[in-house]
Amino acid sequence: MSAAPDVLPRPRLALRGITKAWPGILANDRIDLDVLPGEIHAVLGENGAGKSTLMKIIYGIVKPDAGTVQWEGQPVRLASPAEARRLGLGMVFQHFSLFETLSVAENVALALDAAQAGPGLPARIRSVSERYGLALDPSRRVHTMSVGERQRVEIVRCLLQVPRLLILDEPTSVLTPQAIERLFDTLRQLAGEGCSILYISHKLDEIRALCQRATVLRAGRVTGECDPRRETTASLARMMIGGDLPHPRHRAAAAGAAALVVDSLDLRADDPFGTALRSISLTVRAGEVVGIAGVSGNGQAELLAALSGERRLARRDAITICGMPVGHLNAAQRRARGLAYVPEDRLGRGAVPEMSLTENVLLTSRHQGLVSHGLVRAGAARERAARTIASWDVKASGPEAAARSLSGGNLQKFIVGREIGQAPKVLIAAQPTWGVDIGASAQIRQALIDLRDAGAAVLVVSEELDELIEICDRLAVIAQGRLSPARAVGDTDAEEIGLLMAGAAASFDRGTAFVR
Amino acid sequence: MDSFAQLVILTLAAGTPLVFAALGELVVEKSGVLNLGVEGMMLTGAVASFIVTARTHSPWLGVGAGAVAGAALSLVFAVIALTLLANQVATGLALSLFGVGLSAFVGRGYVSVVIDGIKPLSIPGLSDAAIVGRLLFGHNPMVYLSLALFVAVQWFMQRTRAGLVLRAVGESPESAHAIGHRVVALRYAAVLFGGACAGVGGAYLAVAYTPSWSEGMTAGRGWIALALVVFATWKPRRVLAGAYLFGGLTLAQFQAQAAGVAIPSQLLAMLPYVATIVVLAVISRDATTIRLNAPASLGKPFHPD
Amino acid sequence: MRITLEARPEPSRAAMLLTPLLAAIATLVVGFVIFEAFGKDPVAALHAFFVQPVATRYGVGELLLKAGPLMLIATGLAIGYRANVWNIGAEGQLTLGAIAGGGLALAAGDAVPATLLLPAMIVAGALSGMAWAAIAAWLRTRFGANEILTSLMLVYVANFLLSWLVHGPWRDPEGYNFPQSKLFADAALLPSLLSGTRLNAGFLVALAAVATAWVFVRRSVWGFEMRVAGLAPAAAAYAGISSKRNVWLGMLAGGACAGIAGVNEAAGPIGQLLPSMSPGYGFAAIIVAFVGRLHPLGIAFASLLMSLLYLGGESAQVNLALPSAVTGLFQGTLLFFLLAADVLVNYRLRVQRGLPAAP
Amino acid sequence: ALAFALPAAAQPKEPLKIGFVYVSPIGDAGWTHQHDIARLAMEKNLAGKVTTRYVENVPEGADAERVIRDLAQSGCKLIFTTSFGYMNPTLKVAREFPGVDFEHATGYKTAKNVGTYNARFYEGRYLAGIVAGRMTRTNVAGYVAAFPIPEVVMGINAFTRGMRSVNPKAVVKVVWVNSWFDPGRESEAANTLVAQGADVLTHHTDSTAVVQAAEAKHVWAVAYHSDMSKYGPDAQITAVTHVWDKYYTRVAQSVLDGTWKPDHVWGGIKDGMIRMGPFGKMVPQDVRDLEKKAEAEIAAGKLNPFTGPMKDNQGKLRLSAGQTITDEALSKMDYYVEGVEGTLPSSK
Ligand SMILES: Nc1ncnc2c1ncn2[C@@H]1O[C@H](COP(=O)(O)OP(=O)(O)OP(=O)(O)O)[C@@H](O)[C@H]1O
Ligand SMILES: Nc1ncnc2c1ncn2[C@@H]1O[C@H](COP(=O)(O)OP(=O)(O)OP(=O)(O)O)[C@@H](O)[C@H]1O
Ligand SMILES: [Mg+2]
Ligand SMILES: [Mg+2]
Repeated sequence: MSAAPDVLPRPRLALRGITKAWPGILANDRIDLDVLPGEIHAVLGENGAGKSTLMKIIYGIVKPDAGTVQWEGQPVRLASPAEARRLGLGMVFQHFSLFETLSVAENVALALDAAQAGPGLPARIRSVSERYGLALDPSRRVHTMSVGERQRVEIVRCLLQVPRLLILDEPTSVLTPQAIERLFDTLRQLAGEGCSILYISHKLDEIRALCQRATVLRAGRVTGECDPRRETTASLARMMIGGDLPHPRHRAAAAGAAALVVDSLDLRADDPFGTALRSISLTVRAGEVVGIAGVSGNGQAELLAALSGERRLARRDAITICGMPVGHLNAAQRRARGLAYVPEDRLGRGAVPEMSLTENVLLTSRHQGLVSHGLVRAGAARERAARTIASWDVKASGPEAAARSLSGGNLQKFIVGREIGQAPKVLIAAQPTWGVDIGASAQIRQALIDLRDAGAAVLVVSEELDELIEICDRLAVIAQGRLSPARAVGDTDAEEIGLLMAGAAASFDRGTAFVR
Repeated sequence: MDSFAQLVILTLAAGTPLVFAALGELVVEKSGVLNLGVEGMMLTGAVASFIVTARTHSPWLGVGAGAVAGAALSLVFAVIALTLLANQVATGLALSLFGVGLSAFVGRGYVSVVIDGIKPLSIPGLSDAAIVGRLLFGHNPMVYLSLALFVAVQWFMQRTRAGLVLRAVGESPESAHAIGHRVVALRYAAVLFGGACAGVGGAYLAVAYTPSWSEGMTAGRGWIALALVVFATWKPRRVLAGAYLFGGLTLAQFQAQAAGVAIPSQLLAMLPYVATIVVLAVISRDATTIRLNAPASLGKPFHPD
Repeated sequence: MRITLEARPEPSRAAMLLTPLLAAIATLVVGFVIFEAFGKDPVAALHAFFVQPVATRYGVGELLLKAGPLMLIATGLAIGYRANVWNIGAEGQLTLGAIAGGGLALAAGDAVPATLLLPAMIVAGALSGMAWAAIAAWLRTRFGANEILTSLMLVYVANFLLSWLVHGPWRDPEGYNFPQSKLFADAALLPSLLSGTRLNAGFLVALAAVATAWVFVRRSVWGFEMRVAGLAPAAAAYAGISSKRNVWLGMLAGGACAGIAGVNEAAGPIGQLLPSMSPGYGFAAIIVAFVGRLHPLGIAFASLLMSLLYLGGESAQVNLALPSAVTGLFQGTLLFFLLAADVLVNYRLRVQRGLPAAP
Repeated sequence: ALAFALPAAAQPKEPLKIGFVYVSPIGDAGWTHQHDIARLAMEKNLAGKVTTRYVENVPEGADAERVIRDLAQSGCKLIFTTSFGYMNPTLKVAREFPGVDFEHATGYKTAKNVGTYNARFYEGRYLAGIVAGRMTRTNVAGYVAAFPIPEVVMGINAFTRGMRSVNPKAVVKVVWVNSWFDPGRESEAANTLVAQGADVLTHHTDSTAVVQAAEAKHVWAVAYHSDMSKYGPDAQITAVTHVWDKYYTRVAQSVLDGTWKPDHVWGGIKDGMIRMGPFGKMVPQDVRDLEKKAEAEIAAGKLNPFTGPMKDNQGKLRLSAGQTITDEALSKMDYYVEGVEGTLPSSK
């Protein structure tokens, strides 16, 4: 049921003049959009261009200020997601809409109609999740799951609804290459069955591989439409940002002394479903970038908590920073020893949503000259925030803007800038470009490389292999709580690492795990 | 053994107002709303049930009126806290203040009125037969009603879809809204239910336990009920246990006094409160259970965009 | 057409100042209706409620006298509340403060001069209020026991403790075995602040607490850290902010302030120990803290308002024979309006024309 | 009740403003309720000559002083402060308002313009004890009490002595509920006492719960404060009731006449400040006669409930034979007499 070129089929969904203003910002400005039956339609745009807002309007979560929605040619008023679902819409959210204390099955049931959520549901979850290679245990509680696993729940939840229009807002940011391939197969299959798909991603090559049509948004307006299969990544990027992408400069590493050393770290999981860390050893030297690849849920969260000091260790010398044992210290004390850390969730962890950017600078820099005699030096903090905003080109109304008023990409730039601004000896960055548009991603990657060149040790934990290969000097893979030996990036390839990530070679030899 | 049966019956009777009010509040809190106005709602329920019973001579009609009155008062809370997004702690406290005044005001003419209240069951051949008969059939009908409410709440929370949605809303109203559940409407329903339960708890005091009306007759039971919900870590079964523990210890210290134990009564009277703290400390060591049961959005206002 | 609430990008300062006025106007309107319904002249009633109590110097003194403990306690509680430390047991901490300060006064008798005794009493009150709060803090940090429950239960325990003391060991031997301690010696009484009134130096302590809290909350790094912990616990952990320390700070600040308030009551207007030292200041202060939006200055104003409501209630009984129940209703209504009007600080009303309806 | 005829002199005078300070809401059905009934009765008795106002629910603490002062300032020339805890505030305010007369209930300090008044409720307790002593079959009475203050303790002792005057085997069990008013707890305490064998209950608390509990448990009850027979028609054998109306009318009249003087009034049966409630229909005639006879003797001053020999329940002799207790000793009473079980928490 694909669109014949001569007879234009009636669009399944037609938006006309959709406008939505948030306080102080016009997120959608008279947007027109047609989605044909069986079409995979990409929506492109920088961070904050208004993509998610538009999707939420389609799904009935956000009410537009003006404009009309037509479904199968009929004007409809989508007052709530329940109504949208009745029409046959399904949505995978960019920011999860899961319930942490509930099980997978309960989470899925909540998004289905009462009739669909019968007693056979766990079995259906199991079969659907296996069919699409998104293995899930229906009885597991979500709070025990990693970000990647949670995203699987979101996707499976939608697939179970058998939708006629499926909206996916950045679904692949934490999937392995193999899983992405399988997801694409699924989506193509769904489209072949007549389901329309609206697909949002910042990964332009994915869009070129998957989508038949793309609508480009800039600052809330439609600025163009194209067939992405006929475009290059560069030309798509140009349409999005209205200019050319910078190319990362990458010099050969000149690694120095060991700056961050993890010595056979064993750690029981806090959680019954968490992953225990087993004799993890790792060295990051000054002047190099080491990457840790892996599907999330394999111990990354535990490792990051142990490294950052959010979880303190019994053994002092399990972790050393520049020769000083820090295992027993808390996060603030480790910062004082030269550690900086960019966490994977930026809103609520890396930044306090309700607080201003100035206050968010204080959050991690409060013991670096911004406090005297126990009192906060507000002026100095504001100045530092303003400097970060300026040098990173963060789009914000100023140092007093609340963190939550920034789009994801801009907040991430601010956090990375804040951490790098502390001139750390060791920087740990988790998923540094997750959900960040290509322009900002390039900027962040470049900054990490520049920091390395300035002599700092950088550890990047990510699930995006391309990113790791682009910026890292050495790479290790974490699977089931064990860390593989780190290898020079030139000695390996995406294929091999992808296999390791999928857990095919999960058991590493303890003896060789510590590689110099 | 007979005194044992007696003690059980008295303990259940003493715990019952707490069971009603705390189960209601549990449902409210599970939806993510903290209504501290329980004392005010109980008093309003008490006075309404008493007036209706005095007028109609039907205590069960009175209990119904207590439920309606408690729910009506909780509606005030719902409008201010859920629609107008006011701070829930302060609104609940103000509701208590208001409820105390309201009940005192409407009850002014009823202070020495006598009603025929709900009496304990007395089924010939059962309620007076041996110890088992008395334990099974010797309670006030409203005690059975409170147990039925417990079963219903337990079943609702664990077995029904609406209960699942309620728990989900309490956990993350944003997510529930995003997948199409009507958060505010559901919270309204929960608050009204909680108000009705508190009203019935008050009605139990006014038309069954000590059939009479006097100002402030709940004497702080609303606050104890609130504490019990926390004590129970939001589990209905523990609400029941907590209410009977509290009632039982109050009786136990009276027993000790009557038996002539030479400890100042003020120190004995601390017993239920101290014991509640100690038991809470012991069960709190299981942090996972608490994290899984405590509604994460408790007390936070939610506004759908 | 429908009216919706729309989040403001940032809280409106204008609305912050205007909403209390709005609430006051709404209350006046409702007051008119209520009093009219009771056959009272509304103007006279509102005058009795809001003007008469403060029409004299003495009245102003009473207003401040009653606002003092509310201000002091609410200021202490708000420090914890900002960090999600829910101390609702200030009433018990106040009682313990009164016990310690009063116990010291009774033990000292005439022997110690005021310059030594009064500061010692205040320190003792603060310490014992803190000790009582520390029980809840310890149970929370050691066992994870919810401080809402423990601090509330400790209120009852504290009251029984005081009751036992004044009925037993600390009873005035010349007092016909009534449950009262001896009257304190003059050295243990707070000096007057405003002649012709009962206002005493305790009010200065309350003001000092407000000022200190202002510095702590707005300027100090600990205040900042506590605010982070209240807004985003995960961010606090990320930044290495000790959640245990916040619990301790929050509970102890509330306990110290409540304990001092207890001493101020004992050494101020009461002048001895009674079975109950507070007409519920510890609980009323919770409302004050929130009506004051947890901000020290807001709390200062809210406590004056709350105090006025109490005085107005009495004045309405004395001058208009309005039963106390009616004044309770009226007080509740005003609080409802104040809280409801606050919505305009963070949201604005927006009139929306309807979208095309589905066929 | 119109024992005091209107005075002949009748030039229209501004009515006397009288203020009342109540410790609890009027609606509590106990102590305050009885005072308010008397206030209304006085208004009726002296119609046109007095107006009254009251403030209810005034805590015994810092607020009391202000309320009393407010009443004085608003023109009240006579102020009744009806709870013990108002003693010191009353005296303080009285010093500032020499032109206002104050009457403080149950206190022991007087001043130029402060009188005190109280009733010898223990006389009624003793009489009720006689009835209870004859009606009990288990020889155990249960006493639900609020706080261990002398007022309550002397009631317990008088009741016990009354019982044992007709039934030497009788004992009294006491449960303190540590609250003046909590119907639930009062009821629980009453039930506990029944479970421990009491078949007569009485109370010194403010609600009707104990009488209701007695009715439900089919045991006897002696009501306090007011006649509660409608709450326990089959339980109430008698009641000890507070009657303040004559006293209030008399005091108000003396202020009107300009003859008021501070006094330390402690009236009893003979002054009509206590009335024995109606007998329950189950009380046989001989018991009624016995009680009536004792009542007449008390009224005539021939019988004092605390006449020696009297031992406390630790065996210590408190009054030797023939000796009667002094008012001073009575108002400080802090021991249980023989026949009361347990130890008084605060006894020395
Ligand atoms: N609930 C909201 N309240 C206020 N402003 C909002 C809200 N949601 C989004 N915005 C703002 O609207 C603009 C568009 O946001 P939107 O989330 O639609 O962008 P996006 O294109 O999805 O960006 P990204 O690629 O980062 O996901 C941004 O400036 C954002 O800050
Ligand atoms: N029992 C106590 N009494 C008074 N203050 C205490 C007590 N325990 C801790 N504190 C205070 O609270 C703070 C606790 O902070 P912190 O969270 O760093 O403790 P901790 O070192 O993490 O505890 P632990 O060693 O158990 O992990 C300390 O600074 C201390 O001043
Ligand atoms: Mg988006
Ligand atoms: Mg994004």
